[in-house]
Amino acid sequence: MLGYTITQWLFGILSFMAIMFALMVVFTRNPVNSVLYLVLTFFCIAGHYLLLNAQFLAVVHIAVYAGAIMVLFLFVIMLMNLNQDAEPQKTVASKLISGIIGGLLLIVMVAALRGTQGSELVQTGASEIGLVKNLGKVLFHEYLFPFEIVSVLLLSALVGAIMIGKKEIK
Amino acid sequence: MIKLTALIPLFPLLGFLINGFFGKKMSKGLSGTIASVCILASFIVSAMVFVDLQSSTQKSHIINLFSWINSDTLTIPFAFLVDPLSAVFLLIITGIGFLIHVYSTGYMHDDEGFARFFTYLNLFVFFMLLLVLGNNYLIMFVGWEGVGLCSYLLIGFWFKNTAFNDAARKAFVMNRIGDLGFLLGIILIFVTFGSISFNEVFQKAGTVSTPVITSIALLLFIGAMGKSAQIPLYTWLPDAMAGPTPVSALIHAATMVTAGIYMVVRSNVFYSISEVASETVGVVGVATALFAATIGLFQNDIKKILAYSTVSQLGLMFLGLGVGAYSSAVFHVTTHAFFKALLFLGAGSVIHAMGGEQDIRKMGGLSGKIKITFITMLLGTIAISGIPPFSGFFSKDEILAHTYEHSKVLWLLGMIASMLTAFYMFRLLFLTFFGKFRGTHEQEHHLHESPSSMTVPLIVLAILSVIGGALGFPEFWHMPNWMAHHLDPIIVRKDPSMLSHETEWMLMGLAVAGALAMIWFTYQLFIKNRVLPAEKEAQLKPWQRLIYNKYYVDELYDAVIRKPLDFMSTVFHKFFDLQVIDGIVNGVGASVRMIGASVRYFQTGNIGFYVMSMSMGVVLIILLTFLIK
Amino acid sequence: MLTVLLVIFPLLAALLVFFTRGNTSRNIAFGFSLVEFVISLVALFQYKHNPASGLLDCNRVWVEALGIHFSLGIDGLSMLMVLLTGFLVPLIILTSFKSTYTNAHSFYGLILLMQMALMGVFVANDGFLFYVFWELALIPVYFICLMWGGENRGQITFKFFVYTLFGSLFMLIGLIYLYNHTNVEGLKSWAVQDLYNAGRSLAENQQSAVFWLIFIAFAIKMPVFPFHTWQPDTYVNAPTQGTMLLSGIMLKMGTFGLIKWLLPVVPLGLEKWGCTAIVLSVTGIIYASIIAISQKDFKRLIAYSSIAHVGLISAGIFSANQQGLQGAIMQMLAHGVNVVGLFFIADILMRHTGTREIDKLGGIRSMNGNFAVLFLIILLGSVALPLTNGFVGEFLLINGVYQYSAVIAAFAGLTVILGAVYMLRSYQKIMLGDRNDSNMAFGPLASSDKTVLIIICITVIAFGVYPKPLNDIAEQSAKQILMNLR
Amino acid sequence: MKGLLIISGLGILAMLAEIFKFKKLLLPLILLGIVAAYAFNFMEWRTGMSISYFDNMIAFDKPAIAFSGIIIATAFFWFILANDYFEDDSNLVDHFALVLFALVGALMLTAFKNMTTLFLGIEIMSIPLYVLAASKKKDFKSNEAGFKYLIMGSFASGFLLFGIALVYGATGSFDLMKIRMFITEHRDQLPAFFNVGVILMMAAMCFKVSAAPFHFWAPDVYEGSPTLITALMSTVVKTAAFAAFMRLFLVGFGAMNDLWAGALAMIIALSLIIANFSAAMQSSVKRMLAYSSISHAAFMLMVILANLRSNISVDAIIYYSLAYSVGSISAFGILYYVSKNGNENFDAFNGLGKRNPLLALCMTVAMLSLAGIPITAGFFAKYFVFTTMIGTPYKWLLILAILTSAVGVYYYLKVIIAMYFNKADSTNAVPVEKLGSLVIVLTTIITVLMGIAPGAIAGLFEF
Amino acid sequence: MLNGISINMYLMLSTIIFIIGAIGVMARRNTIILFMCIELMLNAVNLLLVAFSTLHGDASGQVFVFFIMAVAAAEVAVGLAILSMIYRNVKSIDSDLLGNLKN
Repeated sequence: MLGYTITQWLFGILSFMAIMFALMVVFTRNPVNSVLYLVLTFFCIAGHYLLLNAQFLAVVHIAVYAGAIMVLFLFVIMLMNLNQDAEPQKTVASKLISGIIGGLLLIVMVAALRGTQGSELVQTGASEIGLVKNLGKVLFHEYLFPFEIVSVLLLSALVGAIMIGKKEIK
Repeated sequence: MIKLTALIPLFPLLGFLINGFFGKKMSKGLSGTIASVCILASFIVSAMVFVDLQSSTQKSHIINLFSWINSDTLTIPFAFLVDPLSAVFLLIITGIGFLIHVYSTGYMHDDEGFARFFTYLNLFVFFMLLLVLGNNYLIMFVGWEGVGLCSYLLIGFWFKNTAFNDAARKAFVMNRIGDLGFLLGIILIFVTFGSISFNEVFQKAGTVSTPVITSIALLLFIGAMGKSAQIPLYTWLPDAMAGPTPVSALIHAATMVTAGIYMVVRSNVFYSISEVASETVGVVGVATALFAATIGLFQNDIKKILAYSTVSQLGLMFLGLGVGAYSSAVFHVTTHAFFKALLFLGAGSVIHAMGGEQDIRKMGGLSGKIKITFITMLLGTIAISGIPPFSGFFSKDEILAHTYEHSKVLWLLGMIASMLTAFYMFRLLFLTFFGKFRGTHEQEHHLHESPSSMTVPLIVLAILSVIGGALGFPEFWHMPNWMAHHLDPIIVRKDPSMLSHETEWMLMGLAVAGALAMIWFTYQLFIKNRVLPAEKEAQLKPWQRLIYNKYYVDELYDAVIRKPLDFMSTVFHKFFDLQVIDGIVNGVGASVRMIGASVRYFQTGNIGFYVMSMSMGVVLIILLTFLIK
Repeated sequence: MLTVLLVIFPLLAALLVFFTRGNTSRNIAFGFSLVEFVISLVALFQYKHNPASGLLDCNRVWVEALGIHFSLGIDGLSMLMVLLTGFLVPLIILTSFKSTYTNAHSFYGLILLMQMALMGVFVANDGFLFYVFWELALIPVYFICLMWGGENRGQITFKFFVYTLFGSLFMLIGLIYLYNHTNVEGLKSWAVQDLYNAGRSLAENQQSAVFWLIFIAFAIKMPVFPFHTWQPDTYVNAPTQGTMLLSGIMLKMGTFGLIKWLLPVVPLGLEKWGCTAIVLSVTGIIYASIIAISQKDFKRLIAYSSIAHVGLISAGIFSANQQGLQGAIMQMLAHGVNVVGLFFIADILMRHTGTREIDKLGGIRSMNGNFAVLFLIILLGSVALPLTNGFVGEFLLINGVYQYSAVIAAFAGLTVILGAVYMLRSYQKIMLGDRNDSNMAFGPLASSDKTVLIIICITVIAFGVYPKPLNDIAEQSAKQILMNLR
Repeated sequence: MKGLLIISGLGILAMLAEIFKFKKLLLPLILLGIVAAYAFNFMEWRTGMSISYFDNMIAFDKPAIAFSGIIIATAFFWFILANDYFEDDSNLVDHFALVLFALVGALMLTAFKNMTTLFLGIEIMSIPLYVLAASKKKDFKSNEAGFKYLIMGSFASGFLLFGIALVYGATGSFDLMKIRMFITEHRDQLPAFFNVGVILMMAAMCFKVSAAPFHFWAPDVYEGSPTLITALMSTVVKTAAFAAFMRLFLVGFGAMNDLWAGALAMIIALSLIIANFSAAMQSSVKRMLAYSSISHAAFMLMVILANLRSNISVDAIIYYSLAYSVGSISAFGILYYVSKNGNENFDAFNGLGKRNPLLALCMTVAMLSLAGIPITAGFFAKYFVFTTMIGTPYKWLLILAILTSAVGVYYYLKVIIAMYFNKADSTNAVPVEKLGSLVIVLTTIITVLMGIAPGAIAGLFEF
Repeated sequence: MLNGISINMYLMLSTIIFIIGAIGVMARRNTIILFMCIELMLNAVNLLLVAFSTLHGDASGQVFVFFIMAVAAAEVAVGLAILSMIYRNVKSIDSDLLGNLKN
C-alpha cells in the first residue's frame, strides 16, 4: 500500500502512538491518567519489540513494566490519593524553557545522528536471537557475572526500601 | 715622622672614645683637658709631618692602613696621602681646632652636655682629618659625610629646642643632596678611570674626553656646593648658627665649610681641563659672594651676620678657584680660617658677656667693658675688610687680581662683594662696641670679660690674622709667595700673572680705597648720626625688607620642595597605595566574592532547574564537539 | 653533612621546644639557636679553609621517579645567608625576653621551624627542594602572625599568605617548565646546574615567560613595587619577632632567589626584561621613601623604608655586574641586621611608652641618653653613613646600577637623600625635643634589650669599618654568579 | 576479585547479624573482612599479572588493584569512624550492609571491562547511596538530599544508557577491548552517532564525578546527607567514579581523544571556576568541602586530559585520589566530631585551637593538604597534575588552575583562621571517641608521610 | 515476514521518546511523574538497544535490556520508598518543595 510494506505501516503507526502516548504522559495533569498513558506507551514499545523479533523480551517487558512497576506507581498514587487534577504546576515560563531546552537537545542530537549511513536496514535474518533459549545461553554464559551481581543490586534495593520504609522503633 | 701620619686622626678618635664612654663619669675639667690634649697632640704630630714634608724632596707620601672595599677591579684601600695641600689643611684643622677646644672649655663651662660636646668635637676633628688625609675619593667621602654628621650633632647640640633640631636636620639633608652628587661623581670617576685613588686618576686624566671630565667636575662641584654652602645649597649655613658658637667657629667658618675648596683644589686637574666646569665654579662663587654679602647688610643677629659673611667669603674662594687661582684660594682659606674663627670666637665672647643675647640692636658701647674682645675683634674686622697689611688684604687681593686677569666682570662683582663685606663687618663692629648700651640693666651689670681660657685663643688668633698675610706676599713685591711655592707640586696648570705691576698696584689701590670708603660711610652712618637698625620689619622699605628676609629663599624652598614632597607623600600613601594598588589587590578578593555570589545564584536547589542545566550542558558539549568543527 | 645538620638541627630543636612550657621553652630555644649559630660558624670555617671537603655538600635521592634529590650545598652566597640567619635568630629570640607570649612553646617552636625552612632555602641545590623549603618558610611565620599578631591580624596575615603563595605557585610552574626541559642522558633532573642548562637552552620568548613566572614570586616576597601592598600592614600587625623574621631574613629569600634561581637560568629573559625589573625596583625606592616621609607609625615607616632598601638591592641584582651583585649581597646582610635593630627599637618604644605614634613621642633622649645613642647608630647604619655596614653595600649598589644606566642610578641615589629625610625626621620627633606629655616616662633599658642593641651596633660599625671578611666572600660569589651568567 | 567477593559476602553477613544477634561482633568482623580483602588485593598486586574473569566482564589489572586498594583502605578508616555513629541507631546493620554493597559497586567500577559491568557497578554503588543519603528519616534535609540524588542520578544514568546503546549500535559490542579494537580498526567509517554516544557517556560520567555543569547535585546532597555518608561519597564514590572515568576514556575511547578532549577541557575550566568561587562564599564547612571536592575533581580530570600525552599520570591520578581521600576522610571525621551539636558552619570551629589542639592540628594538616601546600600529600598531588599538564597544549588551564587554587587557599585558610584566631563562643572541649581520634591521627600522619616521601607511593606503580 | 526499516527510524524514534521523557523531568513538579518520565527515557534506550541487537544479530543487546529493567525496578522501589517517607514528613510530593538545600 502506498509503496510501504506492512511492516513499515506497523512501524509508523506504533511509533506515532508511542510518541503520542509519551506526550500525553508528560502533559496530562492527572497522575493516574499519565500512569495509564505510560502503560499504553509501554504496550506500543512492546509492539516494537515484536516487530524486532524480540518476542521474549516483549513479554517480559509487559510483565515487568505494565504488570509490576506501573502497578506500584498506581499503588503509591492511590496511597497518597493524588488522583486530582488540581496539583501544583510549574509556571508557564519554566515549562516553556524546558520545552525549548528539550527541543534544542532534540535538534542537536538529531543533527548529530543525521550523518549515519542511512539506508542500513535492520536485519531480519537471524530471527531466533530473540528466543528464550538463545537469550538464556547468552545470559548464563557470557553475562553470568552481571547476572549474579544484579542480585546484590536488588538486595541493596530491598534493604534500602525496607530501611526507609519501616517505622522508627522507639 | 711621616709614617706616623696615622696618629694624627688617631688622637682625636681616642679622645672621642674616652669622652664618649667615660665622659659622664669624669669631671668637666678632665674631659675638656683630654679632648684638647688629644687635638694638641695631633697638632704637634702634624706639625712634625709638615716639617718633614718640607725637608723631604718627595712631595707626596701614601700611608696604607688596610684594604677596605674590594670588588674585583675596584679596590679601595684605607690609605692616607700626605702632600703639601693636605699638610696645610692638617695644620689649619688641628691648630685652630686646638685653640677652639681650649676656648670651648671656657665657653661651654656651665653646660650639662659638656662631655658630649667635646665628644662630638673630637669626632668632628677626626672626620675632618680623614677628609683631608684620604688617598682616594671614597676616604674623602667618608670624612665628608662624617663631618656632616658631626655638624648635624653639634648644630642640634641643645636637642630640646625644636628649631635647633630643624636647623640641624636641614643642614644634614642639604649636605646629603650635595653628597649624592659627590658620590655619583666618584662612581663616574671609577667607571672612567677604573680607580678612584688620586694619583692614578690624575695621571690618566689627560687621556679622557673633555665632556666626561666636565661631568665629573660638575658632579664633584655639586658636592662642594652642599658642603661649602654655595648657591643654591647655602641656606643651611646661617641656620647652622643654632649650634654653640665654638662650633660655628670651627665647623662653619674655619674648617668644614672649606672642605669644598679643598676638594676642588685636590681635583684641580679636572677643573683645569674643563673650561665649562671652572667657569661654573667661578660664576656660582661670585654670585654667592654678592648674594650673601647683600643679605649680610641687614642682619641683626651677630652670628647670622658672620655666617653670611662666611658664605660670601667662601664665594670669593670659589671665584678664585674658578679663575684657576688655586693657591690663592687655599691662601684665603687659611687667612679666613684665622680671622673668621677669631670673629666668631669674639662674637661668642660678646654673647657670653651679654648672657646669651645675640641681637646687635640690644648691644652697644661694649668697647669699654670687654677690652680684649673688642681689640681682637677690631683686628679681625680690619683683616676681613682687606686693609693692608692685615692678612685678609693679601689673600683677597690675590684672588681679585687673578679674577681681573680672567674676566673684568667677575672682578667687578667680586670687588663689590668685598666692599660690602667691609660695610657689614664695620656695621657689626660699630653697633656692638660703640654708642651707648641698649640692652637691659641686668645685662649691663652682668657684663664682664671672658675667662682667660677664652681670651687667650682670641689673642693668638688675632696675631695670626694680623700677620697671616706673610704666607703669601704678591709676587711682584719680589717677596716669596710661600703658599704658591708650597702648593706648586699639586697644581697642574700654573699661569704666572701676566699683569703689569701698574695694574696690580691699581687693583690693590682700588680694593683698599673701596674698603676704606665703605668704612668711612659706615662710620658716618652709625657713629656720626647714630642710625640704628629698624626695630620692626615694618619700618623697612620694601627692597630692604626683601633683603632682610633673605630674599625669601627659605620660603621659596619650602614651597617648591618641602611642601610638595609632603603632599606627594600623603597622596602616594593615602590615595595611590591604599586606594589604587592595594585597591586592585583587594579588588581581586572582592571580585572573587562577586563571582562567587553570582555563580552561587545558579545553585537554586530546584531539581527541575538542575535537570535543565544538565541537559543544556549536554547540548553545549555536543555543539562544541560537532557542529563547531 | 654539616649542611644537613644546619637544616635538621633547628627542626629537632623545634620539636623539643614544643614539649616545654613557659620561660624554659624560651631559654631552651635561645640556647638551641646559639648552637645553630655556632654550627654556621663552623660551616664558615670549613668554607674558608677547606671548601673542598665533602662536609658542605650532601646529595641523597629523595623521589627517585621524579629525579628529586635531597641535595644541599654551600657556596659563597648561601654561606653568607646562612651566617645571617644563624646570627639573627638568636638575637630575635633574645629580643622577646622582655615580652611574654601565651603558649610560648609553640611561639619559639615556630621560630625554630622557620629557621629550619630558611636554612633549607639558602642551602638547597635542588630546584624542587628549594621550592618545598620556600613554601615551608611561609607556614610558621603565618601562624606566628596569626596567633600573636595585632588588631585585625586575621585578614592581613591571610592576605599576606595568599598573596605570597599565589606568587610562588607561578614559580612552581616556571620551575616545572624548566625541569621538563632538562635532559641528563635522557632523564629529567632537578639539580640546579641542570636547570641552568635547561633554561639557557630555551628560546628567548620561552625564557621571558619563565623569567616572569619566577620573578613574580620573588617580587612579591621581597617585595618590589607594585607587589608590595601586603607588606606594611603585615609588618605592622605581626608580633615584633615575626616582623623581624619577615624583614630580616625572609625578605632575603626573595633577593637570594633572584640571584641563585633567576639570573643564571634565563640570560636572554634577563636581557629582555631586566630593564623593566630595574625600573620597577627604582620606582619602588622613590615611591616607598616618599611615602615613608609622612608615616605616623614608626613601625610602618620602617616597613616602607625596607621596601626602598630592597628596591635598591634588586636594582643592583638586575644590573648584573660585579659591583651590583656584590653590593646586593653586602646590603642583604647589612639590611638584615639594621632592620632587625630598627624594629626592635620600635618594640622597645612600644613597651616603654605604649605607643609607636611618632607625633605622640618625643624628648626620650633627655630621659635615656644611651638608648638615644644606640638608636642613632642603627639609624645611621640604615641611612648608609660611611663606616657603617650600610654604606659598603649601598655604594657598590649605586655603583653597579650606574654602570647599567647613569640616569637610573641618579634616581636610585635619591634614596641617599630621602632616607636621611624620613629617618632623621622620625628620630627627631621620637627622641629629641621636649617630651609631649609630661607624665611619659622612659626608664633604663632591660639588660637583654641593651645586649641586643649593643651587639647590633657593634656589627653595624665593625662591618662598616672593616667589611673585608664578608666582602671577600661576597666578591667571590658575585664573580661566580657572573661566570654562570656568561 | 577475591576482595570484591569478600566484601559482598560481608554485606550478606551484615544482614544476618540482625537475625542471629551478633550486632556487637559485626563491626570487628567487617573490619577483619576488609583487612582480609585488602590482603588478597595486595597479593594480587604482588603476583602482578592482570587476571580477567567471566570472559572479560571484569579484570583486575594494576590500576584496578591500586584503586580498589585505595577504596578498601578508605572504607576501613570509614568503618572505624562510623562505629559510634550508628550505635544508637536501630538500623545499624542495614547501614553497614548498604555501605558494603556500595563498596561492591565501587570495586566493580575500578575493574570493569564491559559496559554491563560499568552500568551495574554505577547503579550498585549509587542505589545504596540514595538510601544512605536519605537515611536520616526525620531530617527533611536528608530526605531532600536522597531524593535529589536519586532523581538526578537516574536522569544521568539515562544519558549513560543512551550513550552505551549508541556505542553498542556503532561497534556491535559492549566489551571495552572489542570497542577499542573496533575504533582503532575502522576509525573512519564510524557512524556519527557513535560520537554522540561517547559524549553522552562523558556527560554521565561527569555527573558521577560531579564536574560542572553536571555538579549541581553535589553540594546539596553533600550538605543534606549525614556527615559520614558525605565522607563516604567524597572519598570512595569519587575514587571509584574516577577509576571508571579513566578506564572508560583512556582504555575504551582513548583513540578518540581528539573528539572529547576539547569538551573535557571546557568542563574542567567551568568546574574550576564554579567550584572555587562558590566555595569561597560558603558559610557551612560541609558545603565548602563539597565544592572543594568539585574543584579536586576538576584537577583529577586534568590528569585524564593530560594522560593523552604523558605516561606518569596514571600514578598521578592514583596518588591524587589517595591524597584527596585521606585528606577528606580526616577533614570530614573532624567535622563530624566538631559538628556534633548540629552546627556545621565555620564558627563551629572557632577556638578549636584551644578547645582541642589535637583536632585543630589534624584539621590544619588536612586543610593544608587540600590546599596543596608542602610538605603534605596534597602538594605532591597538585605537583603531579602540574607536571602532567605542562606538556599539553592546555597551558591556559594550568594558569586558570593556579588562579583558582589561590582562591582555594582562601577558603581552606578560613577554617584555620577560625580555629586559631577567632574566639570560641563555647569554651567546652570537643570530645573525641578514641578510635575516631586514632583514625584522624593516622590519616594526618599518612598525609604528612605522603608529603615527605611521595616516592613510597608514586614509585609503586610502573605500568 | 517483516523487513526494511532503516535503523535511522529507530534512532529517531527512541531519541524522540527519550527527549520527551527528559522534558517531562524538567517540566513537571509531581515527583511520581518525574519517575515515570525517567522510565520513559529508559524505555527509549531499551528500544534502541533491541533495535541495534537485531541489527547486529547479536543477543547481548537484548540481554542488556534485562539488566536495565532490573535496575529500573530497583530504582523505582527505592525511589518510591523515599517518596513515601517524604510524603510522611511533609504530606506532599511536590518537587519544588525540595528546594531547601541551595546556594
